[in-house]
Amino acid sequence: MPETTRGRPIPIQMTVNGIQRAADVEPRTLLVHFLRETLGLTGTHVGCDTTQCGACTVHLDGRAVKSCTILAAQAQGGDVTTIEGLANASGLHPVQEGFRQEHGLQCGYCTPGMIMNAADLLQRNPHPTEDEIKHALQGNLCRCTGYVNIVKAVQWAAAQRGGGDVPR
Amino acid sequence: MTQHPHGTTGLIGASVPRVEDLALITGAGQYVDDIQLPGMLHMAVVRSPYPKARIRSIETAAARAMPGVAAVITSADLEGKLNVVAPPMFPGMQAPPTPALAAGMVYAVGAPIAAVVAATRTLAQDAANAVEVEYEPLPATVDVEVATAPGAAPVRDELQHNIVYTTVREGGDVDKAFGEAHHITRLRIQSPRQVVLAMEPRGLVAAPERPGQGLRVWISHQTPHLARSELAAELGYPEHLIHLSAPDVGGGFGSKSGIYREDLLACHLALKLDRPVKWVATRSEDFVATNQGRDQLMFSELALSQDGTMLGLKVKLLANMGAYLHFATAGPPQRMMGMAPGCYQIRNLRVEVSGVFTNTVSTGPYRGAGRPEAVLNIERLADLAARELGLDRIALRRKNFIRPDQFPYRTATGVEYDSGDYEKALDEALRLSGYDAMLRQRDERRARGELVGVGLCSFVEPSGGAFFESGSIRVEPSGAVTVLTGSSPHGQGLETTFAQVVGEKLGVPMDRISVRHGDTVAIQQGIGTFGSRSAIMGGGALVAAAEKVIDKAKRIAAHLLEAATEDIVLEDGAFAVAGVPNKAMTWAQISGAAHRGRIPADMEAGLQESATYDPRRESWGFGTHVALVSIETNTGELKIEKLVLVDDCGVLINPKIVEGQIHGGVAQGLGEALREHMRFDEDGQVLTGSLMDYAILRAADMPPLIMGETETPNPFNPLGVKGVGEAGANGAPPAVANAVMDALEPLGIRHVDMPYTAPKLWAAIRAAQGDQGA
Amino acid sequence: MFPASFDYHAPTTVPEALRLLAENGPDAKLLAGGHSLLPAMKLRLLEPGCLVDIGRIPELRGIRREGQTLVIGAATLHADIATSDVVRQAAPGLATAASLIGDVQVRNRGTIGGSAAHDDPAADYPVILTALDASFMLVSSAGARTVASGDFFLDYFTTALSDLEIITEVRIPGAAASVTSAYAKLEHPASGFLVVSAGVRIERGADGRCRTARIAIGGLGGRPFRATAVESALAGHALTPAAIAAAAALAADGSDPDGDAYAPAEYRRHMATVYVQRALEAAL
Amino acid sequence: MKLDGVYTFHAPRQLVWETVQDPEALRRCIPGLETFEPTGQDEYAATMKIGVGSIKGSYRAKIRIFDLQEPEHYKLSVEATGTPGFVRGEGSFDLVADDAETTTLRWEADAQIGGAVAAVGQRMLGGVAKMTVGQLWAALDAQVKARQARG
Repeated sequence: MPETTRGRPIPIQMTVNGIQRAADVEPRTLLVHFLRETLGLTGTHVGCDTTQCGACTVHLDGRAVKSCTILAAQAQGGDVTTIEGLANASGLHPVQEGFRQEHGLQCGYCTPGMIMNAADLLQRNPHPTEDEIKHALQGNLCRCTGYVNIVKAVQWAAAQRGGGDVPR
Repeated sequence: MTQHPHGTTGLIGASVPRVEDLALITGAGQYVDDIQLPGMLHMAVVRSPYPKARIRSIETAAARAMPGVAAVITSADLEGKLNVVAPPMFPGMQAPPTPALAAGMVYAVGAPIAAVVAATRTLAQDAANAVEVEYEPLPATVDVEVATAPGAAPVRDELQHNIVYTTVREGGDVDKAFGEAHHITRLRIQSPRQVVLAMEPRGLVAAPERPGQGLRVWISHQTPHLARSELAAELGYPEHLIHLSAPDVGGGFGSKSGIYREDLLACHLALKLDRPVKWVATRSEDFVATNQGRDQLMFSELALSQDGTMLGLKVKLLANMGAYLHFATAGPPQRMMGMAPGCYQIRNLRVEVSGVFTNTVSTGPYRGAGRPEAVLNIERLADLAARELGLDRIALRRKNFIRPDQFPYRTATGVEYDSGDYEKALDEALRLSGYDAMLRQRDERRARGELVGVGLCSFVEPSGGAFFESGSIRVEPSGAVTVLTGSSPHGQGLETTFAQVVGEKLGVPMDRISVRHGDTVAIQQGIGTFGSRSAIMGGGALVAAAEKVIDKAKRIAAHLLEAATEDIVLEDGAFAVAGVPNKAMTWAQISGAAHRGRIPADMEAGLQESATYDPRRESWGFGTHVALVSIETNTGELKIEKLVLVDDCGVLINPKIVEGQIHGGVAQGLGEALREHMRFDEDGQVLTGSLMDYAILRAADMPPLIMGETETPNPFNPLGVKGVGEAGANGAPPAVANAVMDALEPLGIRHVDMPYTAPKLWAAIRAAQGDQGA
Repeated sequence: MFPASFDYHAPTTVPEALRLLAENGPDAKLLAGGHSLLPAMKLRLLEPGCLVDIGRIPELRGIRREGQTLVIGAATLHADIATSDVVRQAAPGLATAASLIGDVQVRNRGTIGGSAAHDDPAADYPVILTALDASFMLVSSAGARTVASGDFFLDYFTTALSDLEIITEVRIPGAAASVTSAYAKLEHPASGFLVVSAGVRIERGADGRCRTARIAIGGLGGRPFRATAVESALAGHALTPAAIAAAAALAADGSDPDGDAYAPAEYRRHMATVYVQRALEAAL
Repeated sequence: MKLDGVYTFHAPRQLVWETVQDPEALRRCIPGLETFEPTGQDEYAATMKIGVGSIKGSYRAKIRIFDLQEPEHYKLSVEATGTPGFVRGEGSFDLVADDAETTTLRWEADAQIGGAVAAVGQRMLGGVAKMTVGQLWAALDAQVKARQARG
């Protein structure tokens, strides 16, 4: 492949928060930048460059992933949920509400990633123990809260679920 | 029972959920990087990988030729302009200006050498990578003792020596005290350098307004008004033509104060190109481009009598400031001047503080900003003194505590502590921790060969006091209230806390109050948020503004009710003639009148009052933290089994928010105690330059916290509050340090500096076992 | 941070992927989950001109048993390995290792083949797969070959995989009731990578004694270190706590680790003994 | 980062000396070398891929040989710069003739590594450096043997 055409844009399409989105992007475009810059969904944040902090966590095909370490092209045809798509018409997701009730956030920068990861946890494990919550949050760094109230926020959300279904 | 001199709404003291949260939990926050403007360019910075080098050449042609590149600038384009200038805080301070782009020489890893602006972030980074710089690396100076040794090579060419400044303060008769001492406890202690690591890296967007109408700046910052003043001076641009605001700010912890080189570059390029320019640090950049914290080397001597009375204290402190001074770089070590004696009556004091240049990343205020170092120093000394004299460490502390009846207490060097009851906090911490039982368990476990330790730390936490703060309250015609504060929160929840304060004072429900901040046009002159100051200072200003608004409202009510102003009372959010509650007037009615001319003839229209607050003294919060730790002999792994925190920050406005501040401070403090350490090798190369090597605590690392409080209202503050944002970072690390040293005492280990990583403790244990002939 | 420019292809079959590799030459790299490759590319440690994304090839995913062999598709996610009942039963040490990689989000993207091919000296799979005597099915246009883990992991970031090959499967022998395995890891507090780790595989005889032991240690060099001294000490012996402790004490014998700023060589050597013991205890 | 080591060649010292001083042999030995041009007396400009296995970056390098004391001592410096950072080092090499057919090379080097490589690669820089040096000696040994074979 001649150097001059290297990296030419390719078409991608995916479902983001329930809406079909399509665009031509450079292959090197990371999913987080596609979401933030192409789609204007700036609730997903970038906090590091070594796949450590988790501020960029979104759901891709039902799993929590770090969107800074995925090419937009790899999400081709996928189903993405970002923090903007977590609440629905009937209100906040229980994890969002838990963060508010338990003072689970301060500056709010890590919060969308935390919430997305915690929501993923409760999907897999509706009644996690405190240790399971802490372990599940290992890939999300917070510098403000000391995690104490984040854990409580997840517990709050788990408690709302009662039966273990996924109430919205 | 504590008297709360407040209103009747019950808002003060209530853990109401934060009004900030809804936007932030739904992804609707607006941080700097979320700002997109038409025609916006992106800046990338070429940085030195060398701690010290001569720049032989910079080749920018390839970068300039790349598609989408709007400009590439080097120091040659700046003609000596565009320097960060640290204020000369102390007489004789050496403060050479920091050029925005290195001119000929670089003195620290990360020093900017060229700035590139291009149509996208990607193109800017590609172009920055295409700039070729040829260096002549030179030997770097990393260590403060090396830098201050006679004949040391200057860290920067223009320096005569490597001392930024030296200040000395002495009180009493130190030589006499040491001459008469029964025992002198000596300690050399290093506080590890820490990376501030706000989750949102630094960044800004600079956009020219319409021609001649100025510069618009959105910047992730703690002190917008100060930022504008400094920016104006360093850009050479009229202050009144800069409209600067801090949008949502993703944490600061001291690092987002002052102006940095990239800020000047982005503004300069925006003006030069007449296009908006955005720069947001990558995490890697943030590791070398943002002030770091701590890194103070302390040499102390504590003179004691046989019974443990602290007679005198000498502290010599070398603070590593890095190669380049920013706005507040010089400040933190000065905390030792006021805090060296901690909670104790020590009548003979000598403190010498030197700031030292090295070829490392700049330091500056970081959560605590000199307080944690001072607390660590005196609290390690107290434990060592007790150990060396064979005294109980609690008894030794009690014996020397400043007593409640001595407040306001003036230290030997003339600093005034306003109020406190240190024994009360100590007693509460001992009670909550089950201290005696804990000691018994420790001894039992020790007898089984375990390494177990109990440690504590009693500390003072001065806050507020520096600069003033402003507040403004505007009652809108509808009776809704707009509050403008000069404080500039970035996670502290001040929109909530201040709404509680104003709501309480005015008797207005919180949902009728909005708190605005962080904008140099919308907000009257103010200072910002740092040093645990906002509840004290911003809160104080708002109380004063509320009083003015209430006074005016009373005069309007008196006018409308045809009564005497003195007879008007504000009750349950309505104004009435005392004893005639059925004819009460609401805020809406009063404000409607104020805005529609139904006011006394000699009165100005409107219902808006501003105030500033400057107590001209600091508030001295305090507390005691107790830690129980165990160390696995075979691996050196440290476990904090229990951490008890008793903090006294006076009246609590929102206990849940206060608790959150303590949690956060503790997490950062434990980071310092357990693992956070920004390291450079002997050549000055960064050893921990990313989150791959620099470890902060994760969720599973937090030990169980047992929280307690005592409440000693601040007699000098209208809300009775003291600062609390730094308490956890001040008290927890020395408590853990003392506990670790207690655990290692059976091995004969006297002192190990933080952080207590497993390999470090394992090596210490190994060495001690070797010494003991194991 | 962004990678340098590259071309991107997403084949849906192995032959198509092999053709793309051959067409694009040494400048092409395989992309699976991308959790080793993309971080390195973002930092510009790597600037391949072409990525061949094998994440859309269904046959590369999945976990199955072929008799006493556990077969794992190369593009199978860490998370799926960690939670697979088949893996937990057949090779519990592998499930443990997978569950200790990175964090939830990383495990939801990273793949066993990608991690093995990257061969980071601080990654978990090389250690446990060496202990399990796993082998790799490597396919190229010239055909397929099977390489044992001992011949696959060669040195820092260096494997037997050629530029024109794809790992299709990881095959783990001996999924029998008499065989058990375990993995124990000392994590770096920042990166989550291993400082030292130990993977053990124990095959017991009918008498309950250890028939054979295979022990690999991570963190002692550029490739997993086979603790042959421990293996010999255990073979043929009853697995009493005392025997395990005595054998584990030999873990670092013959190793020559490099220290780093966090963990000096001596510490690594000692931790090798500690973590081998822990892994052995966990296996029993 | 300080490194040192010893390598034994089964060849006479003079032959080892001639090999290490031969630009062509050097070109064949330095791992990852792509271009190698003399720029002056004992000075060379090179482009090279530095790294190991799958992690390699492109660097522009200057190589200089100096302090020559035939046949027993020389120094070599490398300054390599690339997008991922820089590698800069200086090595000192002493050749000792153990006997007529055996030569011991004692070396010590001081290397500085900076930039992204150093920022994320601390955990393995030491090991990788050792591995690279090992590759260098192995290649040099082959060159020595080739020269020996040529007579």
